Amino acid sequence: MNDNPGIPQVSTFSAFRATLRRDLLIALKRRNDLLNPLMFFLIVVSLFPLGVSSDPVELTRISAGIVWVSALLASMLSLDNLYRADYEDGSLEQLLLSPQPLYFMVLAKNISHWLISGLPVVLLSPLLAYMLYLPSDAYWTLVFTLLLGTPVLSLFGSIGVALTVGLGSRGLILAVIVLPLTVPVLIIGAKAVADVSLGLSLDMHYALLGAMLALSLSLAPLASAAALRISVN
Amino acid sequence: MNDNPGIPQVSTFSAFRATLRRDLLIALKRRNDLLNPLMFFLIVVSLFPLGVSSDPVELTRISAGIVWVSALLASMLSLDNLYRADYEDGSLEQLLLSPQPLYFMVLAKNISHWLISGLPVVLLSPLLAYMLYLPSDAYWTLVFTLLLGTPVLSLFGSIGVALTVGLGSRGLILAVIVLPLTVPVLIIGAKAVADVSLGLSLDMHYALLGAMLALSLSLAPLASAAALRISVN
Amino acid sequence: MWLWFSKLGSPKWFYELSSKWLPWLVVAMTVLLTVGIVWALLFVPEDYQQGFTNRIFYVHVPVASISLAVFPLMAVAGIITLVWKMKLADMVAKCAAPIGAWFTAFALISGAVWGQPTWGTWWVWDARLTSMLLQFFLLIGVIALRSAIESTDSAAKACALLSIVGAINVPIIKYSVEWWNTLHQPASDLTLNESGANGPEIWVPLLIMMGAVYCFFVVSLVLATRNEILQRERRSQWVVDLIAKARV
Amino acid sequence: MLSEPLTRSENSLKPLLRASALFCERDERVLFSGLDFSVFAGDLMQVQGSNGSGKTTLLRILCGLNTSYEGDIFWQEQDIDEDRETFQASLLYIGHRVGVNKILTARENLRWSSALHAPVTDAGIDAALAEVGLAGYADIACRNMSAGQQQRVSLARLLLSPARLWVLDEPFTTLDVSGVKVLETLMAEHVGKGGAVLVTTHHQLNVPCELRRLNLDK
Amino acid sequence: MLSEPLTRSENSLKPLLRASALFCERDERVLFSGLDFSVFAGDLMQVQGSNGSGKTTLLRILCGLNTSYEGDIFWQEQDIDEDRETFQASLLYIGHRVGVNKILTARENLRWSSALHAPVTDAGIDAALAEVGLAGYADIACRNMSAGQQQRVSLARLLLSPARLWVLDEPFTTLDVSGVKVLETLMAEHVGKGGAVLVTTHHQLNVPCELRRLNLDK
Ligand code: HEM
Ligand SMILES: Nc1ncnc2c1ncn2[C@@H]1O[C@H](COP(=O)(O)OP(=O)(O)OP(=O)(O)O)[C@@H](O)[C@H]1O
Ligand SMILES: Nc1ncnc2c1ncn2[C@@H]1O[C@H](COP(=O)(O)OP(=O)(O)OP(=O)(O)O)[C@@H](O)[C@H]1O
Ligand SMILES: [Mg+2]
Ligand SMILES: [Mg+2]
Repeated sequence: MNDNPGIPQVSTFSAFRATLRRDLLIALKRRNDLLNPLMFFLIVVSLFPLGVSSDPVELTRISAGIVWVSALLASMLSLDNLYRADYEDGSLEQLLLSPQPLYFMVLAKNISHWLISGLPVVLLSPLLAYMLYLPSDAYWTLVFTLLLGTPVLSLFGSIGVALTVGLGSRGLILAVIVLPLTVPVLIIGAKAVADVSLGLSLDMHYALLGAMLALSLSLAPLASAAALRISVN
Repeated sequence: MNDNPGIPQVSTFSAFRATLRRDLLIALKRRNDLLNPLMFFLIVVSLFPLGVSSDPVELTRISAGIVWVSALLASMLSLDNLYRADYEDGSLEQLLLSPQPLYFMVLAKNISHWLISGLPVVLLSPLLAYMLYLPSDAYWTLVFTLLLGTPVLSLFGSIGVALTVGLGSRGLILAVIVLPLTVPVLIIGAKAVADVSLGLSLDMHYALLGAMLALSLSLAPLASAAALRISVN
Repeated sequence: MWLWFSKLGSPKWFYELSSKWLPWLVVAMTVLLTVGIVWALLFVPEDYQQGFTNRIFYVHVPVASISLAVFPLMAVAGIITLVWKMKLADMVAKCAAPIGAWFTAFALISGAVWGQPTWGTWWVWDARLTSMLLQFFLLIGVIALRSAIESTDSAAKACALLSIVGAINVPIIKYSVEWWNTLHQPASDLTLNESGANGPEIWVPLLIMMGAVYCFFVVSLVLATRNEILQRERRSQWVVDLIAKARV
Repeated sequence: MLSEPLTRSENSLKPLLRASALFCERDERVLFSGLDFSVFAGDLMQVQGSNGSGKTTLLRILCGLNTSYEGDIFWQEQDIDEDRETFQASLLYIGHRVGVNKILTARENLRWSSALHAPVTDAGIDAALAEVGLAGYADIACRNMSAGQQQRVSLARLLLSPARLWVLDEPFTTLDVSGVKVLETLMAEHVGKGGAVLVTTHHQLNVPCELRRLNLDK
Repeated sequence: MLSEPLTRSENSLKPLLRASALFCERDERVLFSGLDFSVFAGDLMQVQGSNGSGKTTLLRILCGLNTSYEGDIFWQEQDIDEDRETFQASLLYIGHRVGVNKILTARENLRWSSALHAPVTDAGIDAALAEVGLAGYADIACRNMSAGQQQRVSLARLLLSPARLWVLDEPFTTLDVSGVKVLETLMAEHVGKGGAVLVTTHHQLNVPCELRRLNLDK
C-alpha cells in the first residue's frame, strides 16, 4: 500500500486514538461543551410543563414523546461544532490530507461527539422522565432506547454537518436537512417507551433500533467523509 | 456633539437604514435564511404528533404549548447568525468604531433579524395550529401573542448572541443563556392561547406581553451593545 | 455501453433529442389530459358516499403516486453524478427537486381538499399523509442545500449525496410511520382496496389520468432541464450558434 | 478625499493622538509599560516589533477596541473615553480581520461602511475600486475573490473615508507587488494632506515621506 | 528529520510531482489552461502571480483539496487519484488557514498533526518549537498567541513531518524578520536533503539554493 518505505508510518488505530483524544480534550477545555447539551435538554424539557400543562395526568401521557423530542433536538444542536472549528482553522484540511483512511477519522470524531453530547443526555433522562411523571417502569426502556438511538442521531447528524460546514449561513439549515432523516429513530424510541405501559413486548423496537445503529455505524461515516471532501473543495 | 466640522457627517437615521438594508440584503442573498426558520418551525411542530401522539383530542390539549415552544426554539436557533458572521469577518469591529450610537445599529440588526426569522413564523403559525387541532377560535390569539412575543425573543436573544459571539464554542450555550430569559414570554403567550377556550378575558395577557415588548425594545439593545463591546475586547 | 453513456451524458445530445420528441409528448399529454378530465368529470358515476368530491381522486392519486417516484429518480441521478461525473444527471436532479416538491405539495393539498368532505378535516396524522409530509421536508432540505452552496460543482455533489441518503431513508421512514400508526388509529385512513373493488368505469379513466399526469411530469422536467442546459452551457459554441439562429 | 478644514488646523505642536504611560499585560507577560508617544498631523508611524511583541494589542487599545490597559489616550488633547464619537468620526481602523462581508459584493460592502462614516456616490466607489486595482470586480461576491482581492476591497475604504487617523494592522499581507505600491502611495498622500497613519508591518516600507518608528521590542 | 531512504532515490530525471495540461476556471474566468510543469527532488519552486491569478487554487488542486479542474497530476509518475495514500503520506500542506486549533496548546496541536503522519516524542516537539522561536510557548493555548506566533506553530510541523513535498501557501504573512529567516533556512535545508518545496509568496525570497519560478500571470 505504501511504496515509500522511507516514511515512518503510524498505524490507523493510533491515528484514530489520537483524533478521539484530541476531540475529547478540546471538549474538556471548553467545559461548557459538556454542560450545554445537558442544560439545553433540561431547559427544553422543562419548557413543556410551563407551556403545555402542569397537570400530572396530562404530562404522564406525553412525557415519553417530549423527552425523546428534546433529546433529538439537543443532539441536533450540539452537532454544530462537530466540524466547524476544524474547518475554520484549517485542521479539517489537515485531516483530509492525512494518509489515514477518512472513515476511521470521521468515526473517531463522531464517537467523541456522542460521548460528549449524547451520553450525558442519556444519563440525565431518567431524572427528567421523573419530573414529567413518566411511569417508573418505563425508565429503563427510556434509557436503553436513548442509548441505542442517540448514536444514530449523531451519525446521521454528522452527514448534515459535513455537508453544511462550508456554508457561511449556518444554524438552521442543518436541522432542516437532518431532522427529517432522524424521524424513524424518534418514532420507534418514543413508541417503545409508550408501549411499556401497554405491556407490549419491546423486542421488535430494540431490534429495529439496533439495526438502525448497525446500519448507520457502517454507512454514515462514509457519507460524512465524502461530504467533507465535497465541502472543503 | 462633533467639534470636527471638517468631517462630513451622516445622520444616525441614514446609518440605521443602511445597516437595516445591509442585513436584509445578506439574508435575501442567502435565500434559505428566509426558508430555514420556517421549515425548522414546521418540522419541529410535526415531530410532536410523531413522538407524542396523533390523537386529535390529545393534540388539541397540548397544541398551544407546542406551537409556542417550537416558535421559541425556531427564533432562538435562527439567532446564531445574528452577529457571528460580522464578528468573524471584522465588520463588527467596524460597527463598534463607527461614530454612530450603537443602540440604533444593534436595533437595526435585531429588527432585520425579526423580519427575516420571526415574522414568517408568526404568519405560518395558524396552519400548524390547524394541523395540531387547535380550536379555531384561538387562531387570532395565537397570531397576536406571537406577534407581540417573537420580537421580545429576538431582542432578548440578541443579548445572548452578543455575549457568546466571541466564543469558539457556539450553538447550545446561546440557547442555554437565552431560553431561561424567555420563559415568561412563553408562559404568558401559551397561557393566553389556552385561556381562549376557557373563555377568559385576554386583556391581561396582551398587556403583559406589550409591556415586555416595550421594555425589551428600550433596554435590550443597550445590553446587546454593551455585550458586543465586551466580546470583541 | 460506455459510448452510449457518454453520448447520453452530453447535454447537447440530450437537448437536440428532446427537441425532437418533446412535441409528441406535449400532444400526448394534452390528449390524455382532456380525455381523462372530461371522462372523470362527466361520465364517471357519482360515488355513492362521497358524491362529487371523489373526482379529486383522479388528480390526487396520480400526483401522489408520482411524488413517490421523485426521490428514487433523484437518487439515481445522484449516483450517476458521483460515479460518472455526468453533468446532465445533475441538471436533471437539480430540476427534479423543485418540480417534485410542487407535486408533493399538490398531493398534500389535493389530499387535504379531499379530506375535508371525506373526514370532515383537512388533515389527519395518518401514516400515508405523514410520510408524504416528511418526504416533502426531505425535498425541501435538498433544495435548501442546493441554494446554500455557491459553486455549481460542490452543490451538485453535495445534493447528490443528500439525495442518496434521503432515498435510503424514505422507505425506512415510510415503514416506521406506518408501524407507528398501528398503535393509535387516526380519525380515518385511506383505503386503496376500495378503489380496487370498483369496476373499470372507475379505473380506466384513472389510468388515463395517470398517463396524463406522468406525461405532464416528464414534460415539465424536460423543459426545466433544457433551460438548465442552456443556462450552464451558455458559453459553449453550440448554444451560442443556437441563440444566433434564434435571433435571426 | 480629506475634506478641506482639516488641513487648516495644521499645527504640528498639538498632537492628534497622544498616549501617556500606557501599560498592558496579557496572561502574566507585560507587553509594554510606561509607553508614551504622540502622533502629529503629517506623521506616518510604523509600529515595529517581533511576533508577539504587542503591536496588534497596542493598535486595538488605541482604537478603543481593547480596554484592558492602564494609562491615558488623548485625541486632540481630549481623553478618548470622554468623547468617543468625535474620535471615532476621525478614525479608520483596518485589522487582521479586514471587515469585508463575503456574501456581499465589493460595492455593497463599501456602501455600508461609508454609510456609517460619510456619504459616497456609486461613482466614488467605482473610482476607489479602480484605484486599488479592482476595476470590474465591484459586483462580484467577495467570497469569490482571492485573499489579496478581499484585502484590496478593504483598502478601498481608505479612499472613501474622511477619517484623519488611519490605523492599519499588517495591511500588506497577501498584497502583491502592485498592491503594496498602491497602498504605500495612499499612505504617503494621506500624511501629505495632514492626516496621520499608524501602521504595523513586517515588510520594508519605502515611502516618499519620512517615516517615524515605534519599536515595542525590549 | 527527512528519513534516510529518501535521499537515496536522488535521480532528478524522474520528477516527484508532475502536472500535465492542467486547466481550471472559476466563475467564467479561466485561471490557467494547458499548464505543464514538473517538480524534481531538490527543487524549491516559487509560484508567482498577482492577486487573484490562481496560486492558491493551483496549490489546492495539486494537493487534491480542490477537484474542479481538468488534466492530470502524477506523484512519482503515478496518477494521484489512483493511490492517494502514498501521495498524502509524503505531502505536507500549509494553507491560508494554518490548521492550528485555538483552544489547544501548541504541543497538543503538534501531537495530533504528527499522530496523523509520523510518531514524535515530546522532546521532539519542544525542539521543533524552540527552532521556530516559540521556546516556552509549548503549553500556552494558541488562542492566546499572536497572529505570527500561531503561524510559527504551524511551521513547527515542517520540522516534525517526514513529508517529502512541502506545499506552502503564503507562509510568510505575519512572520517577523527572524521568522522569515528561520523559514527560509528550513526550506533550503529541506531541498538540500532531496525534498521539494512549492511555495507562494509575494515577498522576495532569498535562499542559499537556486530558486525555480512558476508564473501564473499571462
Ligand atoms: C403517499 C402518497 C399518497 C398516495 C399514494 C395516495 C393515494 C391515494 C389513493 C390510491 C386513494 C384512493 C383510496 C380510496 O379510493 O379509498 C387516496 C385517497 C385519499 N387520499 Fe391519498 N394518497 C397519498 C397521500 C395523501 C395525502 C398526503 C393526503 C392528505 C393531505 C391524502 C388524502 C386522501 C384522502 C382524503 C383520500 C380519500 C380517502 C377516503 O376515500 O376515505 N392522500 N389516496
Ligand atoms: N471560492 C471561490 N469561488 C469562485 N471563485 C473563486 C473562489 N476563490 C477564488 N476565486 C477566484 O479564483 C481566482 C484565483 O483565486 P486564488 O485565491 O487562487 O488567487 P491567488 O493567486 O491565491 O490570489 P492571492 O495572491 O490574493 O492569494 C480569483 O480571481 C478569484 O476571483
Ligand atoms: N486573546 C489573547 N489573550 C491573551 N493573550 C493574548 C491574546 N492575543 C495575544 N496575546 C498575547 O499578547 C501578546 C501580543 O499579541 P499581539 O497580537 O499584540 O502581538 P503582535 O505584535 O500583533 O504579533 P504579530 O506580529 O504576530 O501580529 C502575544 O505574545 C500573545 O501571547
Ligand atoms: Mg498582530
Ligand atoms: Mg492565495
